[in-house]
Amino acid sequence: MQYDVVFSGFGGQGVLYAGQLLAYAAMDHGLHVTWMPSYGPEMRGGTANCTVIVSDEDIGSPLVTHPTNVIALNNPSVDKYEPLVAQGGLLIYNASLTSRTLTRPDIRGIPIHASEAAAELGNLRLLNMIMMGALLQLADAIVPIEVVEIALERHMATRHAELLALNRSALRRGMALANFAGAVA
Amino acid sequence: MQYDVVFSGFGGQGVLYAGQLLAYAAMDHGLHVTWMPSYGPEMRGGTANCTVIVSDEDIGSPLVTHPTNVIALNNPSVDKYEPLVAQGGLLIYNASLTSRTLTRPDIRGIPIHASEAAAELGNLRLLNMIMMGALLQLADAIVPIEVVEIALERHMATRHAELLALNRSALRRGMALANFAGAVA
Amino acid sequence: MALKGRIVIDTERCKGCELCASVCPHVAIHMSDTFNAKGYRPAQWADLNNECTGCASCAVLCPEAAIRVYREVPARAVTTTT
Amino acid sequence: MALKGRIVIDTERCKGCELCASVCPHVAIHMSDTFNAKGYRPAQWADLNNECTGCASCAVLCPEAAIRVYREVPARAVTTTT
Amino acid sequence: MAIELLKGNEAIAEAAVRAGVDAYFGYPITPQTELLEYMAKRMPELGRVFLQAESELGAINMVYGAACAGKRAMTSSSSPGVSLMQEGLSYIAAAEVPVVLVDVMRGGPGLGNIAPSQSDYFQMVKSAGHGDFKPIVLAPASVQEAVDIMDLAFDLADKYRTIVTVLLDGTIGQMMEPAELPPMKPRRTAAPGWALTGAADRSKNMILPFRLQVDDLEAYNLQLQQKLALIAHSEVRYHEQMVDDAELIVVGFGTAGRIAQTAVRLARRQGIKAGLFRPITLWPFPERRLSQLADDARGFLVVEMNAGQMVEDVRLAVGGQAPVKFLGRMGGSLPMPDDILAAIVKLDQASTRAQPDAPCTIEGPSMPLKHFVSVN
Amino acid sequence: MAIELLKGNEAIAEAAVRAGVDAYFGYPITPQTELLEYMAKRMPELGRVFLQAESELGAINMVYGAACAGKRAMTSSSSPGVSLMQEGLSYIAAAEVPVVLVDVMRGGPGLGNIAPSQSDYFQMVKSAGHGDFKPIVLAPASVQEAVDIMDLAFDLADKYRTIVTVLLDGTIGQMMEPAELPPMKPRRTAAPGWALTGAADRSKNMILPFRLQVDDLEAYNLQLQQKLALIAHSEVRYHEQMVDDAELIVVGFGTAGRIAQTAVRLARRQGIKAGLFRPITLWPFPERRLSQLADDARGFLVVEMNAGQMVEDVRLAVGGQAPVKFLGRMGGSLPMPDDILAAIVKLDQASTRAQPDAPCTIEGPSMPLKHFVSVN
Amino acid sequence: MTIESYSEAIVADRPKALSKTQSHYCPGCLHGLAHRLIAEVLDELAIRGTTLMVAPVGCAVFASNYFECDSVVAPHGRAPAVATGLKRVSPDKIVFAYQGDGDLASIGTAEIIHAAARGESITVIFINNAVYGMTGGQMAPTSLVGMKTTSSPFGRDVKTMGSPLKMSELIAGIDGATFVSRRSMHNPAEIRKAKKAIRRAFEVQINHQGFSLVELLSNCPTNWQMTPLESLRWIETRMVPVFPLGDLKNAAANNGLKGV
Amino acid sequence: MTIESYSEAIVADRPKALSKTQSHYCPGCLHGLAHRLIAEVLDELAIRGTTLMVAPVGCAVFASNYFECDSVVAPHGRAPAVATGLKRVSPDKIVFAYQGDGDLASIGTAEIIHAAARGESITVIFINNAVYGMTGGQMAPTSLVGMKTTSSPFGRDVKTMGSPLKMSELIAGIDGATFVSRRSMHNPAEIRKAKKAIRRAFEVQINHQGFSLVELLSNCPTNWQMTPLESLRWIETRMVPVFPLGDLKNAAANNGLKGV
Ligand SMILES: Cc1ncc(C[n+]2csc(CCOP(=O)(O)OP(=O)(O)O)c2C)c(N)n1
Ligand SMILES: Cc1ncc(C[n+]2csc(CCOP(=O)(O)OP(=O)(O)O)c2C)c(N)n1
Ligand code: SF4
Ligand code: SF4
Ligand code: SF4
Ligand code: SF4
Ligand code: SF4
Ligand code: SF4
Ligand SMILES: [Mg+2]
Ligand SMILES: [Mg+2]
Repeated sequence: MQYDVVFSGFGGQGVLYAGQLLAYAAMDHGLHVTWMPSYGPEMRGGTANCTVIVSDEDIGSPLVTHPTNVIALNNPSVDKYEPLVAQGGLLIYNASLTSRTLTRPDIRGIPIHASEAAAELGNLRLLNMIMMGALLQLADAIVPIEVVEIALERHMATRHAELLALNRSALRRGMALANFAGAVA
Repeated sequence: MQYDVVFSGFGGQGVLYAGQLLAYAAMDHGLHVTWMPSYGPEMRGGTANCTVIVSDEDIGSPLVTHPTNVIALNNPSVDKYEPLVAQGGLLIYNASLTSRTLTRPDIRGIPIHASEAAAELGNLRLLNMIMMGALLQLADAIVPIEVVEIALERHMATRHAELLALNRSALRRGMALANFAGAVA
Repeated sequence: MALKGRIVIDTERCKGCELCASVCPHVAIHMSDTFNAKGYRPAQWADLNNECTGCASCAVLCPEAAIRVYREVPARAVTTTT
Repeated sequence: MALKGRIVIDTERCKGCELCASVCPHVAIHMSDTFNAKGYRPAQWADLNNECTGCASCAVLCPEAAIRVYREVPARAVTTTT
Repeated sequence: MAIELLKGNEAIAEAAVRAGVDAYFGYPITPQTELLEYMAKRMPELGRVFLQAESELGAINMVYGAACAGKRAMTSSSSPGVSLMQEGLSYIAAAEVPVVLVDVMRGGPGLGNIAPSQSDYFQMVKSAGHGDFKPIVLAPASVQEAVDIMDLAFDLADKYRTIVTVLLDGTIGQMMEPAELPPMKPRRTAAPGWALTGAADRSKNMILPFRLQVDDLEAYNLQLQQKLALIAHSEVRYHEQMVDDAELIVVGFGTAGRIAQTAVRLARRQGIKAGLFRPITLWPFPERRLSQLADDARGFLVVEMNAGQMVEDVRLAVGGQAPVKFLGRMGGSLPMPDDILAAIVKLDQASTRAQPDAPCTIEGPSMPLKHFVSVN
Repeated sequence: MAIELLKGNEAIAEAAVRAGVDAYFGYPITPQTELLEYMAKRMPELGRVFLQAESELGAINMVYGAACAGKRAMTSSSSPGVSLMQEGLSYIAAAEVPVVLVDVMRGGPGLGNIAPSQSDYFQMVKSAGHGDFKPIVLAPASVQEAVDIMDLAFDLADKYRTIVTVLLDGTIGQMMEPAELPPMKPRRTAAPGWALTGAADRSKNMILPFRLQVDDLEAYNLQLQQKLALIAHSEVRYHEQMVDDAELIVVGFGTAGRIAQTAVRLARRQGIKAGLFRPITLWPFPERRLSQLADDARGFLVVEMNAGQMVEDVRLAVGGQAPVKFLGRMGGSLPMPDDILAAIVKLDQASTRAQPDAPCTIEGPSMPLKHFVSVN
Repeated sequence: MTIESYSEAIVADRPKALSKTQSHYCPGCLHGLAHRLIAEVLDELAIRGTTLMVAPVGCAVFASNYFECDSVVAPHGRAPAVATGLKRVSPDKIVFAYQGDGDLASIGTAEIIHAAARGESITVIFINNAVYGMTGGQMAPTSLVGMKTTSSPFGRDVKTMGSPLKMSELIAGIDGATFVSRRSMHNPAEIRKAKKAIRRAFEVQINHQGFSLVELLSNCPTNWQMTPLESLRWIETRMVPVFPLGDLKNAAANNGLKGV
Repeated sequence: MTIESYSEAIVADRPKALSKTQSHYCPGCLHGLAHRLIAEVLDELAIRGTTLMVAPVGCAVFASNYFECDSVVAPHGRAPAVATGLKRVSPDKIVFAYQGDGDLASIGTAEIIHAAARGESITVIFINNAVYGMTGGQMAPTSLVGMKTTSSPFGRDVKTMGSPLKMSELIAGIDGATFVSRRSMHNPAEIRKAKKAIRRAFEVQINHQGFSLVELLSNCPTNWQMTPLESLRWIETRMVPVFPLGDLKNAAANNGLKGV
């Protein structure tokens, strides 16, 4: 089985980092994985994004035309990806920074007030972890949250206990928010 | 029918000029002709040469591996071309500047004391015209001497009566010398 | 009293670099709390003390050419021509 | 009296450029009338008046490094060492 | 060594380091720059040479110089930069010194864009400069393969005293994938006999990328062609999957090849007997193997991220035995598995061995005209 | 106009002048230099632009600039210099401005030598730079044809807003032959609408050799490919002789083609039904006509002054219908009529249509090893 | 009786030669400012309609979008050659090239030096931000000693990477160069001088006085990893001492032909 | 009693670092002389066996045949880059590049300037004969004003072709250059000074003091269409006034590290 996830947002919102975390977790979990960023500082401005593909066999294309799962951290990302998500796909978006609701009926659109939640947790930079938590909740077959937590510790610069704890809370908070939002949606 | 002639000598001995003269004459005579120099100042020193091909049909290669007629104005040219002349071919060489006799029995080797003859005519630069005269005498089917004389006047910078006269004498002198040498050889 | 001035900032063009604000001798420019369409917090003219002289320093420094500066001029000549 | 010198010209290497001849203060170099194998008229040392001092100007100017210059030196030191 | 999640460009750089590269010279250009930046940090740490050249012309000629000294030297660049290296590459080929070049292709022509592309296949495989020569061209399709290929690249370069180009596109350069790095090789200490190391105790070495005499240059070229023939005989590499019973063979290199693999799997699931043939050496091209496959195959589909380049080599190899169709995307677009699958299905329906030329038009999705922006 | 005895390089220059070239930019390199020197004298006399650039990089970019102004601009060079022009050529192709390049090839690779060669066929026909583009490549075989081709070159360049390369070798460049020059054309006065002439009374013109967005660049490339397809459809040119009843077709371009003509005549005198096919446009390659000829021919012999380049295009065109053999000389050697004749005879004996693959090895005379000088 | 009455005048505004298009430059990037100064000069000299721009490869590669004049994009570093080609066949047009420091001082060294040496009648605006902006902050020939960039992660080391290259001084030393000036954009006063220099450079071309070049010290907040404001301070305190400001050559003026 | 007795010493001879091979240079061409001076210096400094030469494309393309040291031929103009590559991986070797004026001052401008800017530890011998010798006498950037060449048949016109480019002055202005000297070879006295400069240049490299370059005013009797003797007079009377002789930079000496 193959899962694909696009993380999209402003540069600085940590989308590349979130994607890498997922990639590490998948790798640790014994799966095939690719992480592919939009690249090149020759393109200034606009959104940054990355595509993570997780699979139990060799991965062909590291990019997808119609992603199954999209995490959109800002309004432009919602604008860009809403039309692209695969039918029946998942679009989790940061409702705190999105001015509109979705229009496509054939996808699962999940609003998460992630910026606010991050602010509540005391650090806006936790935004990406909150959204990651939401993803794990809603597309949970990708990898178990425990694997992601271990990956956080092993591969990312989050070995310090406080940081790790914060990130973990963010993941859990994301899961909880998603659980709620998913139920509503 | 196709004739080929190689003119070879030191730079400055007028080999390229002589070849061009023959080419003009052939052209005026309604024949196909190509003139091909050894080229490139990237090769300093050594001999200069050119190949003239005259034909009554389109000319393919402007170069020949084994020339039928060779005019060699100096010793290095004799060294270079004696082994290359086609069987039965003609090698007219400037005996004034050649230290040896030919060794191949299967070609017509004609020594002309051309530098001396040029000196006698009062101008060493007539050397090439003397050799040209010899060529016309010995391979006369190429073009009649009259056509060459007209070409001299028409195309080369020899329109002045004195110059023209001098060149003509040189041509005639070459023919005479060749006639004699050819008879001896 | 110095001549009075005012500026108009094209807030959609503004990228919130804060250079204009930094250079205004009268602290007449502040950064907005809200975002423009491009996601930047644009500069706002807030000449609270009515001190803007139309010196144009802000405009001279603005990399986006987003500021127009007006300055009072004695009007007599103007009235005669138009 | 100045120290005496002499030169040896590698005539096969010489290209007959005449530079050595032009620079010799004693006109001790002349161009040959005959040609070498490469077709050049080489320089010849012809120190008719026995004036060559081994100043080496000719050699210094020779583009072909075709000139070797000998010069007399007081021999005593030499005799003691060899 | 452990499996790590590695970014293509950086993994290539580290693999070169472990293969014993002595000197890196380069000039920034997207999407290759991470390679240079990695070297900028890593090489000085190891006491090896890193130098940012004034240009790609400078870089290739510095590499030429360092290689002449018998050192393992490399550079990397992307399409426009590689165009600037053509004269230098031709000199290096003529001088027969070993050099490794990593070319992370981007969209062209001109400044094009920085998106992944394979539009410089011809530039590397047919004409990496003036004159009759060919670099060995290796085309990895994953980060792991790129890592493995670096060691091979240096070895082949040394073995044949030739240029080895590692040709990839921005996808592989920018992607992260799990991969395992090889252990650090000890650096070569003795210089080869031909290298410029000073003529103190031996007769002088001369590295001369010319032969002014016609006969000499012909002899030299014949000898060069013999070397190339030897390489063509000994160094062909490719990857194939499910070709044994395949009726339709999909051919693609690098990124296009790995994407095609997904499409081939999808086709198999639909019951179409498709197989994947992915050349790893683009030169020498695996023509013999392809020609064998053509004995049985009903059709070939060549997938490239260009307007159709390697397809010519496939056609030459297949030699008219079966139809060879082409699917291409340009300008940075990737040919997606679904597109390839559709083409496979179409080919499956159209082609029979009896009628190798049955009409079957396969083209890259043509762009809606609204996207089109004319030059002015 | 009268027939004159003209030197190839100078005749080309004068023909360009008469075709209305507005500006020439170039850099000296043998065996092309007479062209530049002729222009140095002629262009200022006529009040037109001549400029010796600081390098071939400079030259090609000056040509780019002048062409952007809507002027007829040209440059000329030889193999190493053309390698240096590859980036510029790719930009020009992307910018779609008309430019004429004369490439008088010499022996390679590297510095090689200055003798005649055809070893840059691939460089011009397959990859004149990075990215998917192709210049129109015209290959004259005589001074007269070179003269005639110059006018055509400028017209085609303008018509398609493309690069037109006139590809020849030192033989034709250096040779004198009788030829007739065309009359002087009036120079174009009105600039085309896309040209940079100042945006005083119209909206601005932008010449942009890039499209950063993937979709845009793909759309752009598709449009470029459409243009190339149109050229391929409309502008094929070739010369053939005695092909109507020919069983064996000798294929060669430029000098090799004209020499082959002599060999074909010799073969006919021996009763061998040989014919000559000489492509004049190397791109677009006359593949359709060759493919037609392959319907009846028993075999093809490709003669080139290189290690075998155009032979690939011949093989692609013939598509396995008949054997395609190759005779090549390198390093400045010319394939002589006798050598070609011998190959024709061999092919005549070996090849039957029934057995297209009957063994028949034809090679350039291999050099005695004593001529061989190793790199160091 | 005197009646005091005031009206309002516009004393600063977006110049006409500048397009309406929103720039892609990072916030605070002075490329935009340099564009505005050039556009103001084009307006003031009324030459927009006869001006042809050669844009570089670098962050200013989109400059064509921002100027209301005809333009072409040159290969990286080759703008002076492209400008030469344009100008030679369009002597009645005003041709200017816009180049970054990687473009002009590194890959394009030969082209700029020879354009100057020929006294090519073009104007070059040279944006020196001591770094390769577009490709993500690599070292440029003008990077300062010790400066950390993505390709000099331990700082620019004079021993292996040399000292900053002062292109304007080099070019001023070439006979063919008529006007060479280095200015900065770090505060309004300097910006006003920079504009004067740009104006003078174009006047040199208009008056057929030869080659003119203005180097503008600029910033790259993104790759310098500074706020825009910090970047201006950095220009002033770090760059200006290495790249002294002023007219390095004003030959035509010296010839008494025309002053600034 | 004093006995006067003399013996003979060799005071000038063909240096050992020069090969026995006959040169291909035209009669009177000073390339051969420059070769000899370099070879003498290699002998005197005893560095022949550790010296690597980078030969140019130009009339000196065969230089490999004439020196008894290891060598490689660089593409036209790129000798400084090739030398850089060699030197960086062979810091214990002496690397020198030999370049003509077309090579160094025209096509290779960027490479020489950046080698100097990096303070590359190499030595460059720059043969300025004001013309492209090998390709048959085209104009070089160093051709004199009014000089007729095959590519400036009406004489070099400053207006369209610019003035002679003074590369040594340019390079001396670059921080990375340690020793830059221009000398001539038109008479024995100047030749002796030229040799001193060459020696100093190699010493700079030996002492790890940075980049060194010696420009030698040279001739091209063939393309100047003069006798060798006339060509020396032409150097003296025409070239020297345009290209003044002397040490243009001697930074290491200024630093008190080592004098000439
Ligand atoms: C031949 C070539 N080499 C490299 C590049 C990649 N490249 C694009 S812009 C650039 C440098 C930009 O730096 P600079 O000129 O200083 O402009 P800035 O972005 O700083 O304004 C480089 C190296 C290219 N496009 N082409
Ligand atoms: C890329 C390239 N362009 C042009 C040439 C042709 N070429 C060979 S040598 C030379 C110039 C030689 O002049 P210079 O450097 O002054 O050396 P000289 O022969 O005068 O000593 C040129 C243009 C070449 N070989 N390669
Ligand atoms: S015009 Fe001057 S005073 Fe007014 S806001 Fe701008 S900087 Fe401040
Ligand atoms: S300077 Fe311009 S862009 Fe920057 S904050 Fe002020 S108005 Fe906005
Ligand atoms: S050494 Fe001096 S004096 Fe003797 S021949 Fe030479 S130049 Fe003349
Ligand atoms: S200087 Fe040398 S080459 Fe010239 S004539 Fe004298 S010995 Fe011969
Ligand atoms: S990267 Fe630097 S130079 Fe480029 S736009 Fe951003 S700030 Fe400006
Ligand atoms: S052409 Fe000139 S530079 Fe070359 S060898 Fe002859 S004289 Fe010397
Ligand atoms: Mg910059
Ligand atoms: Mg020269």
